[in-house]
Amino acid sequence: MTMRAITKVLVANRGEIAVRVIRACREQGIASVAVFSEADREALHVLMADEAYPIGPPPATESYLVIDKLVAVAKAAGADAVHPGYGFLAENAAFAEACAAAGLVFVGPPPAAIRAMGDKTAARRIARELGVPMVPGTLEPVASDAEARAIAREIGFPLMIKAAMGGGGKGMRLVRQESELEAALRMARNEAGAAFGDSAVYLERYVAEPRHIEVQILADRHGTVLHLGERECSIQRRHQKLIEESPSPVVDAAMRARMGEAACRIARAAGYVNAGTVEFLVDPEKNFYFLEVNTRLQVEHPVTEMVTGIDLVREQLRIAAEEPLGYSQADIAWRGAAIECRINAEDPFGGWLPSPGTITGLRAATGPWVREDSGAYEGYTVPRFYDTLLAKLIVWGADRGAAIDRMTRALAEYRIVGIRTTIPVLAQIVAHEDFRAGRFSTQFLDRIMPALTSERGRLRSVAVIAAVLAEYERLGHRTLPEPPPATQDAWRLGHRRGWRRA
Amino acid sequence: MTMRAITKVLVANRGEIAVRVIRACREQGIASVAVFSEADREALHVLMADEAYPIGPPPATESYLVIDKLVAVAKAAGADAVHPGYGFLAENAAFAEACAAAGLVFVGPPPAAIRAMGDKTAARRIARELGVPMVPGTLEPVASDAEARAIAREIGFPLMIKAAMGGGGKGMRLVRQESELEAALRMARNEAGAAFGDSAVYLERYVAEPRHIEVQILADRHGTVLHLGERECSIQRRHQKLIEESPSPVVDAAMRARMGEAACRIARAAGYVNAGTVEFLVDPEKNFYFLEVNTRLQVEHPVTEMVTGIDLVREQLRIAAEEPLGYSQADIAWRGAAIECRINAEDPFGGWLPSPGTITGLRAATGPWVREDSGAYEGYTVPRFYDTLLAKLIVWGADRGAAIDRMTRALAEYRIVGIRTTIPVLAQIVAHEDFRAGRFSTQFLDRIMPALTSERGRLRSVAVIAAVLAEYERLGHRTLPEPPPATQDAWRLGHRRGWRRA
Amino acid sequence: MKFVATIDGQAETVEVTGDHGRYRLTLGGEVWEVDARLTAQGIYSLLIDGVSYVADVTDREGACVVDVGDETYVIQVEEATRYIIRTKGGAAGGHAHQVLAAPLPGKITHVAVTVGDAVKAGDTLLVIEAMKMENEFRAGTAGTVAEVRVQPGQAVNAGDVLVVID
Amino acid sequence: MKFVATIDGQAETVEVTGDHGRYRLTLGGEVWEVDARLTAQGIYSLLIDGVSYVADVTDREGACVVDVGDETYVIQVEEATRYIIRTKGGAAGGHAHQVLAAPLPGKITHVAVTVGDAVKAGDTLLVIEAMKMENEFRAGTAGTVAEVRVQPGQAVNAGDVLVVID
Repeated sequence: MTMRAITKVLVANRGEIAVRVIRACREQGIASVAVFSEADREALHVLMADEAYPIGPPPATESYLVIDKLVAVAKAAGADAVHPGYGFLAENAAFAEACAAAGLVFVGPPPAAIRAMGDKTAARRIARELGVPMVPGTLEPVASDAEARAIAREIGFPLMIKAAMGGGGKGMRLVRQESELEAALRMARNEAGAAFGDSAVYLERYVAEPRHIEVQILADRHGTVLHLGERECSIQRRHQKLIEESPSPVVDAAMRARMGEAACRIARAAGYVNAGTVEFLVDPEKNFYFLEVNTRLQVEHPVTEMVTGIDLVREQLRIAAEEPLGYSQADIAWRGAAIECRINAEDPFGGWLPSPGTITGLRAATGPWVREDSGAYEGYTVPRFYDTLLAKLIVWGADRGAAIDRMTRALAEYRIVGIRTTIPVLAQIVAHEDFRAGRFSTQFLDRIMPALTSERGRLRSVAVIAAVLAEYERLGHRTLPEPPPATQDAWRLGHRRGWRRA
Repeated sequence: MTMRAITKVLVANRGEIAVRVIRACREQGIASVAVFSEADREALHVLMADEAYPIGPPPATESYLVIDKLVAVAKAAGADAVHPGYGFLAENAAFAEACAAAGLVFVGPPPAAIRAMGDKTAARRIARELGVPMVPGTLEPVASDAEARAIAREIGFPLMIKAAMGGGGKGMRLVRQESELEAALRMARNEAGAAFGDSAVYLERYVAEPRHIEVQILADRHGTVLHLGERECSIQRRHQKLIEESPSPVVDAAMRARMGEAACRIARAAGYVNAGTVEFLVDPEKNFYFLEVNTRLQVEHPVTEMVTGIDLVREQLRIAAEEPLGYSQADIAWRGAAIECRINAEDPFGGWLPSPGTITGLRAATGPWVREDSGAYEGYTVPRFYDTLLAKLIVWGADRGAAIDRMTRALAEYRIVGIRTTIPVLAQIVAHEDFRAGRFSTQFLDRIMPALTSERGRLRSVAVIAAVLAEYERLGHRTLPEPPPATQDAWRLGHRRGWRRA
Repeated sequence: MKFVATIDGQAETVEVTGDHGRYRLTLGGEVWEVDARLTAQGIYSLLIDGVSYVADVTDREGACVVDVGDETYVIQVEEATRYIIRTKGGAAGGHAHQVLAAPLPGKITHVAVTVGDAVKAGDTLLVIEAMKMENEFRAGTAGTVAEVRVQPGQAVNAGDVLVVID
Repeated sequence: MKFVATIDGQAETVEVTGDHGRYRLTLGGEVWEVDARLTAQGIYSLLIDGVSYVADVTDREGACVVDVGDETYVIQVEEATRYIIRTKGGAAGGHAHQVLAAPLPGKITHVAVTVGDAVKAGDTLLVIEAMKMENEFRAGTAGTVAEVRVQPGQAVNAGDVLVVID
């Protein structure tokens, strides 16, 4: 069935997603070529690939974002295809064109579709033409601060600044009042430039208490366009997703069909091919509004894989090889519920500050229905140059409650020593009654953080109390009751997380 | 719905299955109590349980097989239920009775059902009454060597000796001619006694080139008896399973229904409750013959879990709590294919000799659809007193081919240093064309081992050649060609397993 | 009996009364009623307002290492008199400088203040870019900028002093 | 040029001829045509009968550690003359004892021979129980049992001498 053989893939990325692509290649008998900056010589994707080549200094703008270097390495290594992962050049039409010009299959949509959909403002114009509902805002990037100020007054505050070429929450800023506009524009542009090599941003009206729900699509070169259902991605901090799940607790079969149909309509209009994601805002009344299209694999693709049984990276490679999907919308079935937690090198109770450094201890969660997609290992030093995502912990359960219980167990097993990670806050979110009830919006985490932080403060006080009582006892106040005889022989692990609380 | 609350479970086992049960407990908010012999103070199940208590010296006959100690610890710790795992006392009716007498819920079938089915000779009598086809042999244990010889002459050689109270291949011996009978009886009885605390054995005619296929059943206390399809367990060494999968490559929907119906009929006749397995031999013409019932969770239960989405340990606990299953046979659906590989501390190319010792390095396989159920960790010392199973590597794929490709990838990622394991032979079996084609019987591994071993011998010769050439070069014969310029910057991992072979 | 517990560089006074497992501690202006029990070597079971905590207390080079929940804290505990002698008056004796040190390695992308500026609590001092994040750092208290030791584009290591406020 | 490679206690003579990446080696009575190439520091690419092997050769305390396929071998390589001098005649010079040492720790459950018994290759000598397995050990060559150092029930450590056959 293969129309265009793919035998060796250059993975133009790093971290867990590079590892994910390398694994998919290996499972299909395809050789993999890794690239690495000077900061990544010991990264896991380098250790796992069949071949690995250096591409320059640590800053991404001098390595992972340099199109010429990547194409040159692909050609020199004899690769016949390039997988861009997510981030970096994944939504860069010029990169897709450069690959095609060099005779390399780009594992992603055609450059025209990337241009039409990847540029958020252009995608909004298409959605408007198709009559898909969307949030008011600019249909073009804003050129100057002055123009931005004028448009902002029209839209009204609060509003959102978003990166035109971006995704993953980078270059996104909420602006509550006009006085914040200039600083927010500067930071959004800086982040967008560093992350995507393009600092263009646009403005959009802010919707209060929305959910962020997105639809996975797959389209082959033979006219088949399918959707694989939705992902709920409302648990965010700094506009970046932290926990995702599928299905969404608020989407039923009818709504899934409507959102899926809208997503496929947009994909067809843009001549879309390969895997993509159509993002929607959903308001408390369950109305959905088109937001943007991500013309690539998403970080959170595993939750869709777990409920549909479809290997999205495998499908990406098959589609790129010009194979037909070979199944139809009616063949897509959903089973159970899947949740993904992002384990980032960040200090959740220290203002989410990045936490680069050496991982001196790592024990991952394993066991039934627990999946770990990781770019980290014990002894690995997390460099300060790239994003904070270390690993994704994914669980599946027969229903949402079972998946939450399993995630609670898995987070309790997962231990990373040496750097701060999001694990403690993930454990607290998953244990939160509103999370279990499915009552949340994208504001959820910001709203509950003060309470979570004060709970952490209480834990700190408990630690001080324990330390003081130990010293009190050491000084001769040996008045603590003896252990009872029944448990004298018992050995208890004091490091348990979460669920032991009475 | 719960009729009898279970809040704290004593896990009367060790190793990966104890860890499996502890995880299931934690996911349901049930506290777990581990027990450990003097050799197991640092075992993973001890580190993971909520509480852990010592139960005596290393030999299982002085610790894990001592009913009084286990019941006393369960009572002292305030447990309200006992999960026996597999092996040890899992199929011991006296243990189930002792638990009941102490007011503890035994997570398994009622003592009468264990007696009726767990005793292989009694089970054979029931199956005969129900008209389920079976292999000719004794319906009672053989008392003396003299009696055995007389019966053996009746059955004819070759024949099988099997442990009456056993399972898992322990106490099983093939006898090709009468002169081997006495020694084989002695070793089978020793193994059976050590493994199950009962050295009774029986004789059965030997079936040539059979497949070992078993059916998983679930029965609640409210009259519901279901089957969850079959597991193919024909890849064995020393009559012990090494690789299992579900579905079997030779079982279609009609045959699955027939085998499932026979299994449920036997379970109903015995008043069976909880999870159990009905084992069959299947001949090359796809006729199936009843072999025995295992009145417990099987080592290989995960492959059934992966294709059905049903958490068998969770169901065991629910059934023990007298909850109804809440679904019917029509609700059981199978998706894709799952394979399990047993990673044992054995030297497959050194006569399968056990390989106890310290694991100095361990990197488990992870990523999409890879599950690891393990009792080992880096730094763990495998004691010499218990069976060799360290971990189970389980994968799921959309079809059998995808599962095999994924297992190949996962075995290549899995690395254990410090002791010998079955990983190298597993990798070779999974790569074998007959395995991929589904062409095998329980004799498969014995038949291909000589070829696999000679391939290993070749690897050893290649190692000697590489070492000699390195020394040759060191001594001044620097005649090896320089690395070519194109790959000069490349970094390659020389430790790749399996698939890199040209 | 009074102790001083030092955690993350902050010294806190803790007063303990009670015995036989029932204690009253004063800490951070709050009173804590604690039921404590040593369940095994170094493992304390604490009941506070009906909530059960298990704390694992070990000694490392004279400091207490406390594992509780999923966190590990390193805490220096001293009898209060001894602490006061050692520090010659304790933390209260020093002059109230506010020093912003880099909490992580990264690159300065923006400096919002110059020497002599008056700042109030919450004002942005500078921005460090690390791991593709722009991280803003703000003044903790009001004061006057005494030193600015970095400029935009400069790479900094964790611990480098960036800004001093008097 | 002749070498002696010692692996798992067994010494094998290896003869090498050829250069510039094309070699002929004689090893264990077989002739191997090898195309060898050093692709990076210590990493050899070998082509043998069209099959490609990647071997990683490193030095550890004077011995070669070779990683190939999924196996690691520790091999002592010496130029043949030097080996003969060091061993004063090499392996062939010794008397042909056959010593059964315990390859793993366990418990002796059965001893099938006594001193003076004549055994032939393949005869069972004894059984060691370890990890719930009964592991039979057999005579490698014919001979007479000279020593039996263990009895049933006895625990043994890896390396303990169990039986000596003359």
